[in-house]
Amino acid sequence: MVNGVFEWERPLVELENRIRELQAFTKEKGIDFSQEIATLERKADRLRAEIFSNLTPWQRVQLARHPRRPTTLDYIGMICTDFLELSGDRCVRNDEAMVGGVALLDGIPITVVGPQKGRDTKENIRRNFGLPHPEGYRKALRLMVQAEKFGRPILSLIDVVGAYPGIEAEQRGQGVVIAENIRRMSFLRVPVVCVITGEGGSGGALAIGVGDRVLMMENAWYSVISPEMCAEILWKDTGRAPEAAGVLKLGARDLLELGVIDEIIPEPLGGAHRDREEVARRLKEAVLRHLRELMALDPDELLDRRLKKYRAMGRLQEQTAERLEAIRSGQAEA
Amino acid sequence: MVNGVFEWERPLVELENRIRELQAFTKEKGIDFSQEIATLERKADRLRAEIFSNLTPWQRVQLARHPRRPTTLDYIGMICTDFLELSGDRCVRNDEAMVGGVALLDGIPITVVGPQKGRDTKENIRRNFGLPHPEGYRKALRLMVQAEKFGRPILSLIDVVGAYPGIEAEQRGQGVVIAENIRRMSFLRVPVVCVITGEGGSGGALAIGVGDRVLMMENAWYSVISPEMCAEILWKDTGRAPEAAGVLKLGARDLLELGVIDEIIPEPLGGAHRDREEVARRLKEAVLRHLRELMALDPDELLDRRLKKYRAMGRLQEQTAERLEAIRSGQAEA
Amino acid sequence: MATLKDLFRTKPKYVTVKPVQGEAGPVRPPAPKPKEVPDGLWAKCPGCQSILYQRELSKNLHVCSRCGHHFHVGAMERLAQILDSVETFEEWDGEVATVNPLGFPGYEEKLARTQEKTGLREAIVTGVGRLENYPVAVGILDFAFFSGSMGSVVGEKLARLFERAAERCLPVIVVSGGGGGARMQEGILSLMQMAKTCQAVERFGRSGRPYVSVLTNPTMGGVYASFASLGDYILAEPGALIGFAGPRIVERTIRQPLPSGFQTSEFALKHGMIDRIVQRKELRPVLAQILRLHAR
Amino acid sequence: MATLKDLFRTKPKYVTVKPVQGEAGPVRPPAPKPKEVPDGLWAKCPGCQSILYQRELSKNLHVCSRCGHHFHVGAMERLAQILDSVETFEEWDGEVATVNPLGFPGYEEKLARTQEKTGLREAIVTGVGRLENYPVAVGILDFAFFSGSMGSVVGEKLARLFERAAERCLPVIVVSGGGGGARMQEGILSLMQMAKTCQAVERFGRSGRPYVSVLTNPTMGGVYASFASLGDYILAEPGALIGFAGPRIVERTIRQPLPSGFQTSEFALKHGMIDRIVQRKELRPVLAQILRLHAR
Ligand SMILES: [Zn+2]
Ligand SMILES: [Zn+2]
Repeated sequence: MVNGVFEWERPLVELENRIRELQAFTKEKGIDFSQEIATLERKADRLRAEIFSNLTPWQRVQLARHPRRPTTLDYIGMICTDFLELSGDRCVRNDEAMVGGVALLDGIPITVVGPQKGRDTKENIRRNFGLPHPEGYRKALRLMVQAEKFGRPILSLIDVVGAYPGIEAEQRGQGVVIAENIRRMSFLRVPVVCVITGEGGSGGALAIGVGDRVLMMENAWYSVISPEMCAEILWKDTGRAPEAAGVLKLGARDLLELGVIDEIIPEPLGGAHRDREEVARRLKEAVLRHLRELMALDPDELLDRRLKKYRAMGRLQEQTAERLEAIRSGQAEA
Repeated sequence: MVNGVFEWERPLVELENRIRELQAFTKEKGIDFSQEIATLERKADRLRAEIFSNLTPWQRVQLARHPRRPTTLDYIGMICTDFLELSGDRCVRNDEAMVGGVALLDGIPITVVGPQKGRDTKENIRRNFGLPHPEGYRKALRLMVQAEKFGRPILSLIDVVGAYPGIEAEQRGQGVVIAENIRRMSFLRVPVVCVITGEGGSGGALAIGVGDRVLMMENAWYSVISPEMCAEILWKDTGRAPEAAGVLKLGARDLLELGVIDEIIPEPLGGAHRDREEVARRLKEAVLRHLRELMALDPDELLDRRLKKYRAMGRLQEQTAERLEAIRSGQAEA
Repeated sequence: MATLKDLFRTKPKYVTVKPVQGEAGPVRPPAPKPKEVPDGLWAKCPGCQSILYQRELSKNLHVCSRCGHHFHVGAMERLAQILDSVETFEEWDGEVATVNPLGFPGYEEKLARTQEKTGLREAIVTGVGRLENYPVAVGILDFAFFSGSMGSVVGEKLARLFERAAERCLPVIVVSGGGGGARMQEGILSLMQMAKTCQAVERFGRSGRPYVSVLTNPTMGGVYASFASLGDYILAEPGALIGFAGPRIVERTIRQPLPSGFQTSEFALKHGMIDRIVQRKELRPVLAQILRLHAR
Repeated sequence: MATLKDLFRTKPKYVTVKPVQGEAGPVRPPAPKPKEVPDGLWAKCPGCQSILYQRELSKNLHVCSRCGHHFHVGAMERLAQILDSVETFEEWDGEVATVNPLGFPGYEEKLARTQEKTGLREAIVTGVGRLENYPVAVGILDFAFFSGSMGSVVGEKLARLFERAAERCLPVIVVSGGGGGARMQEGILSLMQMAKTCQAVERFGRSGRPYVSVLTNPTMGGVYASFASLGDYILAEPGALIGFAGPRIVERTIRQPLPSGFQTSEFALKHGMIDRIVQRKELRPVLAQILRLHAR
């Protein structure tokens, strides 16, 4: 990628630049290029559809990692009002790789949490490139438990390569904190809507990703392992990550089919960064629709459905007649 | 103090040593000193009563700090069977200044926690002289919450000068952890019996000291501030700690009168270290008696009584007729 | 009908008869007199050593216009800063008076002197007022009174604040400005107020209304290790001393100089103990935002 | 009456029809064949490089008599070590078989090869047995099978273990020996087993019966970050590798060598993540003690 442009989208970007130049020229010099512009725009539309309509899994992974892709705080800013950011795990540290707080979503008080990548190098250092330590997960959980106390629904915006693999993170129990988060989040007595907005890397994503509804942006990815690490394990070659992205079935459509997510939030052709306001609008609409449905349920019903959903996840095969009988008669769960 | 002997008990200790010498002599040489021994023993009894029956508050503080006074693990070993020590706060560290685990007390499974002083220099270093960090309090709370899960009563054995006043302890929220422990402990739905066995130093003691019953060894002390620090504040002279011990009303009898403790466990004349087995027997008897009473209550009743007890603590004065009327008619709490 | 004496006999641990003060009723102090602000026209800033004109300082909410140092403010002035108007404030339990439960030498005399000097009856003022028109229960500790330390009366007034707020479904704001920790003169009974207030906070929490704890300079010891740490939202003024053990005790224990910034608000934020640092002029808007997020 | 096909249609996410193995029924492996112990009379200890006589090693519970190194043991041998007798063990859900939900290249073949080599059908054996005569539900992960990683079958068998134990009021012991983390070949479905097992543990917890998690070498990744960390009691064999991120990944991330002892059982104990380190020969007595403390 050069200047935020991938090799495979370069012809389109060059065409778009050309159109912008002509438009500027028209404005400055007053010469009418409208016909030429119209022609080029038709061509651009064709090219855009051609390039972006059949993205490979790896191309989507690249879009999910685009440096101009909206981050958690960007989305919060675009979909919420009155955001009050809250800090700290009351235990060790305030981890800036994870943000969270209370805000109004269309007038509804919600708690919102999510990992936060830096939007420039300086911020990336402060935010550890969006890779949370145990403190970050503990902060998120603290805020979610606070939401439960006040009966507030929760929105978890997920964009994380993974939990930080460092010495201190291991010392302070990265594994334990992920397990604790999953356990506690599973039993929160308020609606929880999770959205994989960008990257959904393994346990580091699931630690804030157990919800009544899990939505996913069209170009986001969500996987048990990153394509690079998968390639390393399979072929001892991280260069084959594009291939690995294919076999891992980490795209939104695959996950919908596997029953792991509930809805895909469409992105503008070419990725969320190409029209941030539009993608935020769609995100807000989808989240609100699900939240309103969930807020109508009583907490016992909510919990019951949430647990049933996860209980049914996985695929396997059994050969005993007994077990089949049990499933048919509804005696067996899921 | 020299060799575990205080100046004010020296005449007695010397007499006791003399008696032991004569007894040994009798045994070795076969010469009969029984009459001399009997005389000396009568004299020792008189002296013992004289010295130990009217201990000053400061002398009791000294006894509470006696290096041979039984520690938490000593008591657990003497009153429990099947002790399974458990470790860690699942967050930062295993603090060896605080111990805890599950054990049987007369066949009843209980959770037992308490700060642990070292019994020699090496152990003292490992156990930070019995001064817990936040991790220690978090460990104790974790074990108490586990006890609640399994419906097990809790015994908290308290012997702590205070929460450790260090840089890391402050970084990791010594104040927050004490507040959290007090809050959570107050609402545990299982019986909680606390015993101040030695020193009860301020918030560091209260953090494991909220219970349905709080018992206290005869020579233990329990105060909002150590006599030394009180003397420093009042007179800029820690040397006047003996005086401060007097004004602070930190002894068992004072605390019983103030309604802060429920029972005094008598110690053998001269302090718990003079007859460890006997003092353990008395401790066990008292704890069991209270636990059995509390185990008969249902959790709501238990909690209600516990909260009422603490709600009434403190002394003050109001002059409105209204308030007095409210108290009389039982409208006001406590 | 029971006589006064009978009443006291049934509640011996709670009410005693020896009054410290002769006259009851809420006391409205004429003006706060924090230690840092000497009487007179001028004040010296401990942050930057500037000499500041008192009237300007007061207009600027007692924040140094040069370096941003936050001076102590008294309970009544704090109320004026955060409430819509002090006139809407209705004081609670102003008649609760302090006794000397341990017979601690000199306590009565020091109490009387402090009451005389500050115009306050105790280290806390509690009551109900309005903030951006939201009704809210408020408790303000005053550093000028026994360093804002917690004895039986402070604990009791806080407990009643939370109880009454729960009954009336009000949010609670407590400004620990500044909690000097325990009231040594009340010994173990002061320690027990930590338990009492923590329990009051938790019971209040079941009402579903929020509790905002505001930490100002200094919030230490038993105040920090109880109700002040248990806010649903914990805000702190910049540069406040916040911690459990006093810095001198820590220094003496570790036998080395303390790192710079130790136990400040910024330290507490970095280590995850508070939610936000809020400049004094932002305190009222942030409190209003929290109330708005919890509006019913 | 519904046909088989109809049944599957109503539960499409759960059961698929493509079998990986032809024949069902519990499989009892003849003997464990952990990687570290090559076939033959002798084994080399990775701890002290000694050459050890296999029969002696086996008698010593596969612990090196020279340096105390704990070798891997297979699921069935582990059962034999901790239960009163393997004869009392009744296997549960042995018929649950693995499929290839993502169509991951080579998964079926690798599964078949592994099953052939180990005599196991999957990486976990679950069931009920007796320990000091206490009935107890037991799950044992086997490192020899896909490094003991968690796919749909492991997650499902664990969930059923906890469910059935709750129904029958049994304590649960799970030996994560050794959890290689996620089953990459099942992709996101492997990740979802973390949620499924954590939820199963929590629901089981409401039965009031204890869950003992025993960590053996290695317990990493998704196994460590789910059910293995949620034991009421967490024991670990000495010297086991315990952590979330693999040591090589940590090393690559921080770009410096790892401190010695990083991510060992001793490291986990020091940092408060486990309750006790238990020598293999002490495992059975300690488990018995826990069961005794929870006897009804
Ligand atoms: Zn200044
Ligand atoms: Zn060896």
